Amino acid sequence: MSDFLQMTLFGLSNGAILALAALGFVLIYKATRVINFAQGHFLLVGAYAFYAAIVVLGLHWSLAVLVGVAFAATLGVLVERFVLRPMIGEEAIAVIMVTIGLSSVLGGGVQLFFGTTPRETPQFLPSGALTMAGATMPWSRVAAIGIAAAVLVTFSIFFTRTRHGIAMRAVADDQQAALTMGISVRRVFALAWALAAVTAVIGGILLADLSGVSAGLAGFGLIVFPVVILGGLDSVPGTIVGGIIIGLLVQYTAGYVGGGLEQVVPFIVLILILMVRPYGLFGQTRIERV
Amino acid sequence: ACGGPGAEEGDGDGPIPIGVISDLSGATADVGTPYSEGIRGYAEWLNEQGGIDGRELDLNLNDYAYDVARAEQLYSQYVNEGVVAVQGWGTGDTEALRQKVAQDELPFMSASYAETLVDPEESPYNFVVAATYSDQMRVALDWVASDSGGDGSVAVFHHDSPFGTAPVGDGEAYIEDNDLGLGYDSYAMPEGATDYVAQLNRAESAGAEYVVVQNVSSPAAMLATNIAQQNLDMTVVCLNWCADEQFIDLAGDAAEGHIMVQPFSPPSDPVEGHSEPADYLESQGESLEDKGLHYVQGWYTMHVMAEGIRHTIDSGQEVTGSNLRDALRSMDPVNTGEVTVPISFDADSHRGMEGTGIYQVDDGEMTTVERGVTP
Amino acid sequence: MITRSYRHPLNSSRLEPGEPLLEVSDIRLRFGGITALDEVSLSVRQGTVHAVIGPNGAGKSSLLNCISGLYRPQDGTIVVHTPAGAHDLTRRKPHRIAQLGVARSFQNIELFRHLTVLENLMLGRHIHMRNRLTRSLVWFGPARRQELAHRELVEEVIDLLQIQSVRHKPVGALAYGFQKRVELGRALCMQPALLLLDEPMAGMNAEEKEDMARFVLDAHELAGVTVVLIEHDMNVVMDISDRVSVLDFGRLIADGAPEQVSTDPDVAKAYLGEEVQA
Amino acid sequence: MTSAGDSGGQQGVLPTGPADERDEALLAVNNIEVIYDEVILVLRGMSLEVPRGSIVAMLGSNGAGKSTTLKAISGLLPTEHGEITDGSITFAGADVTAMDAADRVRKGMSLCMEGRRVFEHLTVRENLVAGSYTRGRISDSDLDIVYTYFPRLHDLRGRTAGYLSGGEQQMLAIGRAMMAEPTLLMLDEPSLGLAPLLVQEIFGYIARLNAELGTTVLVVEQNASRALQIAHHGYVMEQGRIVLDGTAAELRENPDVKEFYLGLGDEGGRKNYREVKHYKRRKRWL
Amino acid sequence: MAATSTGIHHRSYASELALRHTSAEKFRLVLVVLAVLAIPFVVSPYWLTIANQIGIAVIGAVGLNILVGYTGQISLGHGGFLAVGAYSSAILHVRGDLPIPLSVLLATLTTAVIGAFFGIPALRLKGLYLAIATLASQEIILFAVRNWEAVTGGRDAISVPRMELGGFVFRQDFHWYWVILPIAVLAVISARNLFRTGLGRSFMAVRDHDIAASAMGVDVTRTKVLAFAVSSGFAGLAGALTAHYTGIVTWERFTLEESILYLAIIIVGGLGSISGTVYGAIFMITLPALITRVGQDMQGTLPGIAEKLPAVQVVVFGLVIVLFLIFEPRGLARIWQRLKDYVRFWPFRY
Ligand SMILES: Nc1ncnc2c1ncn2[C@@H]1O[C@H](COP(=O)(O)OP(=O)(O)OP(=O)(O)O)[C@@H](O)[C@H]1O
Ligand SMILES: Nc1ncnc2c1ncn2[C@@H]1O[C@H](COP(=O)(O)OP(=O)(O)OP(=O)(O)O)[C@@H](O)[C@H]1O
Ligand SMILES: [Mg+2]
Ligand SMILES: [Mg+2]
Repeated sequence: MSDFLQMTLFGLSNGAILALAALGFVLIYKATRVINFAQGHFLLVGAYAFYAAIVVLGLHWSLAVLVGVAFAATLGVLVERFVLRPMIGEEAIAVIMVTIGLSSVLGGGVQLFFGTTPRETPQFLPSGALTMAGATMPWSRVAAIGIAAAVLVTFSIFFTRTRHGIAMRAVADDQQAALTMGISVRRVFALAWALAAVTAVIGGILLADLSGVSAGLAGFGLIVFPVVILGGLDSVPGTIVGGIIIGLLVQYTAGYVGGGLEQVVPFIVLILILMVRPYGLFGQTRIERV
Repeated sequence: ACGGPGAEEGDGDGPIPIGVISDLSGATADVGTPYSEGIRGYAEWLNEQGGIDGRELDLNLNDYAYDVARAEQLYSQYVNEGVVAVQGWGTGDTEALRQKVAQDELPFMSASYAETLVDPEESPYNFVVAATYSDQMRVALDWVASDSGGDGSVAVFHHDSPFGTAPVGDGEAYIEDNDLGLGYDSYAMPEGATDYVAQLNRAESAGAEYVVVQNVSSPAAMLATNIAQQNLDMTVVCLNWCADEQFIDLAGDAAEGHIMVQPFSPPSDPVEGHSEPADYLESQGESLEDKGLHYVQGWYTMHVMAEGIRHTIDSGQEVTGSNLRDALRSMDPVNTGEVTVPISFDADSHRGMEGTGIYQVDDGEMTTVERGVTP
Repeated sequence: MITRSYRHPLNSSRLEPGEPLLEVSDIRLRFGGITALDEVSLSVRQGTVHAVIGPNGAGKSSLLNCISGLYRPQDGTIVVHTPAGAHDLTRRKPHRIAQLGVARSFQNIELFRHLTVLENLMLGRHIHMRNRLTRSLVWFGPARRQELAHRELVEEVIDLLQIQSVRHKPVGALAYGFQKRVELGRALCMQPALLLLDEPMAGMNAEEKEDMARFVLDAHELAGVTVVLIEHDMNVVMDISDRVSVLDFGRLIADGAPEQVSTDPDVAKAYLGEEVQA
Repeated sequence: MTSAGDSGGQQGVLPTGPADERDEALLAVNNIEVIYDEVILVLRGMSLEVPRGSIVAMLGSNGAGKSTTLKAISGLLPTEHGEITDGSITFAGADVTAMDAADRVRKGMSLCMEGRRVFEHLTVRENLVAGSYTRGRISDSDLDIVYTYFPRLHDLRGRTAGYLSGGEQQMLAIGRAMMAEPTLLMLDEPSLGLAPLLVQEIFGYIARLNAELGTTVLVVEQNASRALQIAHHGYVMEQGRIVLDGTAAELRENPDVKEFYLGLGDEGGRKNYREVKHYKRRKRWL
Repeated sequence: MAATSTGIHHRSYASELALRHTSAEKFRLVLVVLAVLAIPFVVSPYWLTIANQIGIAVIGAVGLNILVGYTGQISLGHGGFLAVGAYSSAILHVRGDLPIPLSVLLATLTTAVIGAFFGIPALRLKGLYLAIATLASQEIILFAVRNWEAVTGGRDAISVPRMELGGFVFRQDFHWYWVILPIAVLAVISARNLFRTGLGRSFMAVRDHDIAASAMGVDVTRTKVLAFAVSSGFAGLAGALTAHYTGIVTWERFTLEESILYLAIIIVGGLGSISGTVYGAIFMITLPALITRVGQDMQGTLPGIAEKLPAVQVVVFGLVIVLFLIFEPRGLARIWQRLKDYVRFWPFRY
């Protein structure tokens, strides 16, 4: 029983971080209909920015978080301005390719500055562990759940309630028509990218706390795909549910079945669910009228 | 060799061309970089010393980003440039090039220590400079057997790849053949995981007290951290690619007390053989402590190759791939100043050594438990 | 009237004029809470131009979509008659319905945007072609012969619709009016037994409407194709249709000859308003 | 429908704005040349003036470049690989030729694009809110103006726009453009696909908007008889340039306009579609 | 686009259906053929390795373009299908003792069947949802390869003996060039053929508008599954050739990165363009090699840069792709087209 609880707790915390990482995809997709393959590298850059602020600049961790967030937001805006904007109106898949190129630039850039050696994590989340009913869970993971939940709820509200949220969705539907509404597609895009980069930094910082700062963080971007799709590409609540499902699924499979099956189980479940719900659990159906 | 047009053999008195395929930006760049720097450092140091019999080593060193197709391209380029030997890196590229190097008669050393490479029947031009993964596993199991008093249980946590699984089967066979009486299970470590708690739980339920890790440092460190956080009573035994300073740095306190099986002695345990790389690095304004043991590993791998070349020249032969192979097989064991046990090859076996060191993490340092242990 | 002769029959229905070709009985179609079609029944006879009119959102397009299998009505049957017998369409896949000779155009122009006019029209020939992978890969031989053979009918349609000049242009880059014509052409290339046209003249000026009306009438008069036509321009409807059905909020509120329907007070109220009849 | 029905009486009646204000050109397009994809020349020296407070109708056959003109005016060409290579556009005295599309809306130009283009996944209400983007925060009562003109939209306000019928979407598109409270409202074929009753309503509404709020309107329309009924001034466009212009009344009497755009025969009566000839006189003003 | 068809007049439908029309085009074709035949005699074995890798990439990428560019089904699973081809052919040849031509053929067919199976989600899924589902098939295939030890040998590589036909052993890239080139040419031509027939058109119809296609009588289900089968058939062929050409089959070669490389090839080359696929393969395979080359040259002149070089190379690689796509998102095929138009219409601009 304590094993089960143990796995559940870890599954939940992994799910929270997965959801947070997935949020970046969703933000960008929602506004720009682009899947950002560089999202994992945003995570990487964010983690290194935070690391640099703490270790190289010697800042207090709270300041370092601010520096990291500011850096990411700037990066997001710059990327939008110089890489994505010229691609407005192009085929989605060409845009995807640009983000793949971008990931290469970001990854190489990080290596240029920090080399290839993994770095120790600057510990800032509470150390120690929460023990209950025979299960132990580090406080840092508990904190991760809290932070992820707060960020996700904020964004859910943003999209359904605010004018800017609606504008973002309008742009996603029809950029030209949005322009004729005076909605600056550029500004919306810049906002989406900046926000996505910021969530990536938060995700990167949390992740770095759990697994260290190394080039490997970028790989996280791929693990997140099943989560994004399972929840529905454009649904913020979907990322939460998707994250938790996948997080738990991986833990249980690893714990009860093993044999490396946990690597494919998310994908198998993903396909099965998609066959029943082609737009994920919460994704919006594409409207096809003739 | 089938060098094709424009190929010039490394004969005469000119520099001796050697191709190096390194991972400097790919999936294993964290350890690939210092290893590659060690190779380069040795060559530069040797050339400063006047080379081999007045002839310099001309390294052509390139990054292949852990991409097999790129390795093939580079290899083909090296063949074209008339190299006499190649230093490779990973399991994938070493496997992919095995036939080609045999056909082109180019001795090939790599950092892939799989047991399949030591048999000259199968891989006539591959030379394994360290104790194979399987030998390291055997040493680790011997250690576990004695540490536990013969009734311990081992969980092997391995990378999910040919590299990771290379010693798994041999380990199991070894326990049986030698009646070590150890429990034995294996667990794949999925790429990109943020914890191994579920796998550890399973291992714990199976009664494992020892975790042998065949993986690189970052995941191994995460595993150690998980063990510490979960207050599990398990000892980690790292083989080769996680038996290094990075593991200690990353895992911090969680690394304390764990065991490492590592054929190359780390800078923190100075031996005579460390002085050459250390002095050289100092002259470059760097230090061996910073570079770590994989630098040493690269350095002495290149050293073995250079010794082979020296032997070829000394015996009045032209420096060609096949002559170099013969030299490597026939020369005296290479002494590495106690960095490793002496390294030697012969026509029946390209297993450079069997002995390896055992270290324990103590106060953030690798401290020597024993050197030159053989299974 | 100048008559033209055709080497290829554009009409594939073998029924006698006046026989019922399509019978829609009591179909009901709901989307969530909305009832798009409510017990609609109508019958289209071979050799007629049958207009369907009604206010926006009345369910006209939905009716067409039910006939061509794109929507599946919850209740009711839709039957197409061929000399071989009657076929219920409600449980058939769209492509199987197309194989029965039911061709259509769409309200918002649904052409294959990146293909040329010619390719779009050749796609109209799809149901008459045999497509084998190996033959296609080899090209020389049967595949090539088949392409050439079908090209002849396509060229005839191109002539009919006077779109020779844009044959090789990607349709996405064509002006709206041409696209409408291509869409009609694509349906004609199917050698339809029943031609469903969803607002073929929307967005055209008087002159272009005349052309389009001419094309539809050509297909109808010269080739005898049965046409179901949705159109908002009452002048067109009055002039070219033999029978008119009026839908309002998913219900059939009138069905009869054009003159009869245009004077129906319900129709005037729901649809025509105080439309001035010049 | 009640309020729109009232507007029926306004048809053909000239709006009542002060004459001098109307004479000043709110929008002037001077000799612009537009090229798509760097090779396709679509507008070849197109000029046009829209006096403040007036309704201007633009007629032209398919492919003449009417939509392109409107896109050029509202700055949408860059999104379609198009560019203005020559000429200029001034709005309210300022040169806007190179201005960003979104900024033009802020300046008071609003385009209701051809083919409805509603935001499919947004609800009707959210579409309207998106339309009011340039006005900042708005409250629900600000939507009422649209609801009074199009009561049907009120009933549909919670529905996903993509599932509306064609006519409903068209109403929504116009209502949405209204929400920006534009000085110049450009409509690209607003009657496309609408039932007669609605066409009548919409034109009545345009006339009313112009009369009541003083909104200047530039309308591209195929339904020439309707358009010329409410417009003060008209342009006829062929192959990328203006070939004819004049007051609405003048155009209504022009024999070519009569034949090609109003569908009237030589005797002035309406031709029967069944009797149109295969090979007709095809006159072009080129 | 509009400009491309001007100026050529045809007397028969047959002549119009030919792939090359003008004498200039035919002349260019002759030049290309001569160049391709001359390559192995003039370039170094290094470039010949690259040429062979390009040849194989062309085959696989043509397959992917059939699926993505022509049928509109985004796939991230191409690497998996290459793996199926490579493993099937290797296993059939090594364990089943089949002659290589037969094992390659069977591998092609096997991959087609498996591809069709993994294409089933495409019947329900669209766009990026499908893309991720195909990513799932990639992961599932590789998982199966790694764990189905009885058949695939598990995580270890399968070593494939050198190809021998009628006593002749294919040792060098020079020999392989003459194997790969004709197959690649055949692959390209048959793909071009496919798209001038009704079957190919139905693929494109499904891409542009599947609803309209079904109303035209196109069986969308069958077409999508067939597109997956054809596409994976090409992938299987490419994979099988890789197996015999490199003499080693390991799953590590067919990871997601491989899928992405293939996507990059068709996007950079031009979606829905067969010739673009060829340009794309040349570009994407040569680019890293070129960058390495330039890096090597710089190593001499700027010694300080040596350690930074790998990172710089990665950055440059990404940057080239980004800049390229920003400059011409419709790919190399489009650039080539523009160049041709420019020459044809020179000195008139429009
Ligand atoms: N796929 C669909 N999903 C949900 N509702 C739909 C769908 N298709 C049509 N409807 C609804 O069904 C009703 C009838 O729509 P339909 O398109 O048939 O109208 P129509 O008579 O063709 O109108 P118009 O003249 O404007 O084209 C509308 O209320 C519409 O919103
Ligand atoms: N994005 C584009 N790329 C290339 N050519 C285009 C583009 N948009 C329009 N064209 C071409 O420009 C010409 C004018 O098109 P436009 O849409 O402005 O015509 P229009 O007068 O609005 O016609 P309609 O009455 O059919 O709407 C057409 O020949 C069309 O093919
Ligand atoms: Mg309709
Ligand atoms: Mg238009």
